[in-house]
Amino acid sequence: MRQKIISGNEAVALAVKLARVGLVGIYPITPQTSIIEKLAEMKANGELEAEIVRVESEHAAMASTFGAAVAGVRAFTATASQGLLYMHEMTWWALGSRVPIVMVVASRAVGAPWNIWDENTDFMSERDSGWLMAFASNPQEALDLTLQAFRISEDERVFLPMMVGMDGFILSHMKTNVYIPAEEEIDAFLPPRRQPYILDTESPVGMGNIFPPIEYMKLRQSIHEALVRSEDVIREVGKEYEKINPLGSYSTLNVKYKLDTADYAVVLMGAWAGDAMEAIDHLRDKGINVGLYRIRYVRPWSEKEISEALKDKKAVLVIDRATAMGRGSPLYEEIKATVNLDQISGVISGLGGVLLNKEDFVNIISHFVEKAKLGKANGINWYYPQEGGKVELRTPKSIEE
Amino acid sequence: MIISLEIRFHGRGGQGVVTSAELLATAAGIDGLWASAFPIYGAERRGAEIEAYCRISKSQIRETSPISRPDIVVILDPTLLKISNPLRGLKESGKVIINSKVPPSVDFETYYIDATKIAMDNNLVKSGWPLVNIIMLGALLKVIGTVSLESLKIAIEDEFEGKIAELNEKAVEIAYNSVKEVEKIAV
Amino acid sequence: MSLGLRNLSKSNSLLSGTSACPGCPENMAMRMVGMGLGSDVALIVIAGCSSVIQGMAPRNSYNFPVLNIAFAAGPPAASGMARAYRLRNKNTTVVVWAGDGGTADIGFASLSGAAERNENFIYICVDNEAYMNSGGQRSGSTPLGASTSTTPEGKKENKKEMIFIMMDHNIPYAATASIGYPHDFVTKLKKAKSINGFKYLQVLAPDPYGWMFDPAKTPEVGKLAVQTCYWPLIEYENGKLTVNSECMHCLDKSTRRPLIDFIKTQGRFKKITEEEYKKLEEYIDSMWKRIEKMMEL
Amino acid sequence: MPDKGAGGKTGNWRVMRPVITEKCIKCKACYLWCPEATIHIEDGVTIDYEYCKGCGVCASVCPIKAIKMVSET
Repeated sequence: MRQKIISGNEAVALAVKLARVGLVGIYPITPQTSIIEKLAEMKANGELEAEIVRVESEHAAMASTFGAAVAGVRAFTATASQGLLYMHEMTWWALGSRVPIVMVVASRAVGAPWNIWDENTDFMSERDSGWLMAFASNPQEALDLTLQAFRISEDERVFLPMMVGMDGFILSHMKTNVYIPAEEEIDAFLPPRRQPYILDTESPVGMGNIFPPIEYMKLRQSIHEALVRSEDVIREVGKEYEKINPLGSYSTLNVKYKLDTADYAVVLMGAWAGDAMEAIDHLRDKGINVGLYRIRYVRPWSEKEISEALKDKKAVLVIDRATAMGRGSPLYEEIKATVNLDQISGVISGLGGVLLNKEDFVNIISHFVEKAKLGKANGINWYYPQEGGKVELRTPKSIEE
Repeated sequence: MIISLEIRFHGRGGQGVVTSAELLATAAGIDGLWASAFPIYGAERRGAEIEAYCRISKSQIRETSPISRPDIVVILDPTLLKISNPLRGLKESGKVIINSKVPPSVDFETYYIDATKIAMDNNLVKSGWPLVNIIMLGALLKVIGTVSLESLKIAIEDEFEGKIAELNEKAVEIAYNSVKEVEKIAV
Repeated sequence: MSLGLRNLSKSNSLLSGTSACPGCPENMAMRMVGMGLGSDVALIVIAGCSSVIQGMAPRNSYNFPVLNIAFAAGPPAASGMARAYRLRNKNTTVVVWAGDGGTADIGFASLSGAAERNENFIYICVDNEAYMNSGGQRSGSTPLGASTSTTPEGKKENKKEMIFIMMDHNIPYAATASIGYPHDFVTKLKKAKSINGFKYLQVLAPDPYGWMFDPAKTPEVGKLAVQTCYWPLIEYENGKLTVNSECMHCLDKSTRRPLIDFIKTQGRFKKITEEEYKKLEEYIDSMWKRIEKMMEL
Repeated sequence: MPDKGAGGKTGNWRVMRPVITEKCIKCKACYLWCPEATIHIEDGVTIDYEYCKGCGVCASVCPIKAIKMVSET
């Protein structure tokens, strides 16, 4: 392993190269674009052997990736925001076909109005599609999860496509230390591609023609079951990957920080986990007994891990960088459905590029703990970083002392 | 406190502010340190005010938010002092490194270097603008002392090709050796 | 009397007992695909009658590997598939099998994209001039004056001429065919197979139910379309346009068989007004003038 | 997998049955256009009534009218 200062997007591109992907379907959309630019550059330099299809839309990006995958080739694509929404029909199509595919989503707000900044609603909108969905919290994890995704997706106990998300700009464009596995390590880790069937003239299967109702329903059930079953595969693959990156902890789906000794738990996903950890250290020093539970796998949703981790907490605070309109926010809803506690409250923030720092998390968490002590930590709040602030990108210029 | 050094870069779109922060991080990485660099993204336009951040630490960096309490502020364009407040949030013990012909009067420990002149003297001009971004890193390195000039040169060679790399390496060394501290005038 | 069956591949691309309506022109065309391309073919079927004609999984009436896919996804999926086969050193001919709605309307962008990239596959538009699978709604390929379930009063606009649009993509090969002329279609398929890059074929598939005529007459209507110059049989190869001998009489207005001989066979034109009929004639005349001009290039 | 009868025993759809008479000159036009691939030419010209839907295309394309459509009832 060698260490380099690279961005999240470069890290993903390197993972794709290390995975010896055969075909990449590419279509630009900010903030994902530098992934595909990097891959195109590698191809031009002769560093990458993969076919690159420069398609005319995200719908086509997924379709071309899917076409290659069905025909027996390891395939990858990446997108974000409107692109993921435009691709939505094909993400479902690929899922129903049980074909291993890996996609990276550099999460971004959804229009209208236009907003190019970070938000996880695009990613979360695919929750019911049946894809495996992991969300990274730093560029290293984006690389590690992308590599693991190929292995998990191609495991015969799974055979489902997998997407890896990361916060747009915040991770996609942040340059930081990333340990890059050696080719031999990944070649040993990632066996040649396996898939449930290969569509070619040697085995003239028909894929996707009409299923009778009962058969269709059985297929749907089998997908659900494979998705649930994938939990064990993820842990198994994660454990093995820890040999490649000893600094990463992948033997569980989700990640605890000072949680087991905590009375109060904060649940969230993505890049701001780092800032929240800083806040938790600060609050712990002040005697507030709080810990963090970071959701890394949105699908499969590990009922077992999550309820075990949170069951004896006095109260749980779920912070979402996404909305589930009319119901609040996705992680909040999911946690409420998983954990049987009297006090679960939610905070929605960070939408459309609203940035929170350590102080914001100190504010949010201490407010939550105060409420919880009164037995009133319930319901959803929308948090704006400034007192009385509006939904505007908080540029540093407006940070007051 | 895990973060050991937080540096904020101020400049104008087109001056290479983001590249400065990234090259510093790359150099720190070569020295075996942890580092992270990122800008605030938006509708960047040539000439418009822009800032970028770099954190350097001996241990893993967890924060991903913009730097609001920097240890060091690097200002690529002295006129920004008049039109905005690049010094906001700077720690009391913080330092300012500024591209300026003359010693500016700032209430912080301040270092100045005429990066514009160094750029012109060394033929580092692009689209009519002197390329001061890398040069400022030479001055910064001298002031912070935690990242080596050698590593910065490697980072420059990695980022640029041929002549531009050569010119920048030379200019960085000049800046490293000629940055000056502003003498505090007792009030 | 010889129909020259010797030159046709014996490959049975269609297996009896399909879910197609009796007299289906798409089935005729699919059989001709086998006769022209042989058996080393992978088929991508986009949403349309053909998604149903195959019958129920796990069985399939198409004697090829078949990938069924959503409307706009055909050409990009074929791009990925063709490249995957190349990576795997396979010579399999990839064919996209699409209707006119999937071609001229919802799949237009992806078709154009794949043509512009000159992806190596054959795109076949089986043109029955409406969304027949969903019950005969108007598409961009429906001709002026034709009644459909969404234009009960008759369509007021001319047909979108996909063949010209595809020629404008400067692809190596584009051609039209009609199920009324199997040998011509088979010959064009064979040629398409031998060419590297993007190939576009548009085959007229008169639909007895949507067009409202006796299903036994499907081939006959396919012939009449050509004889009355409604449907040109043309071929575009390396920038050169040629007209089939069956259609040479169409270049001269005075030698064309009256359009009415084609129109009157179909119930869909029952409401066509005299003015609309004239407009349709004028449109066909302008199409042939355009073809004549392009032949000179 | 490719299989006959994926759409069912479509011979049951038939109302009119095509019958090849002795006038047949084996030109195979019916084979060429049969939309259901139910006309076989390996051993004379025969019709697979298990799947023939009775559309009448064969009778219609026969140049010498050697195929008759007769009622199934």
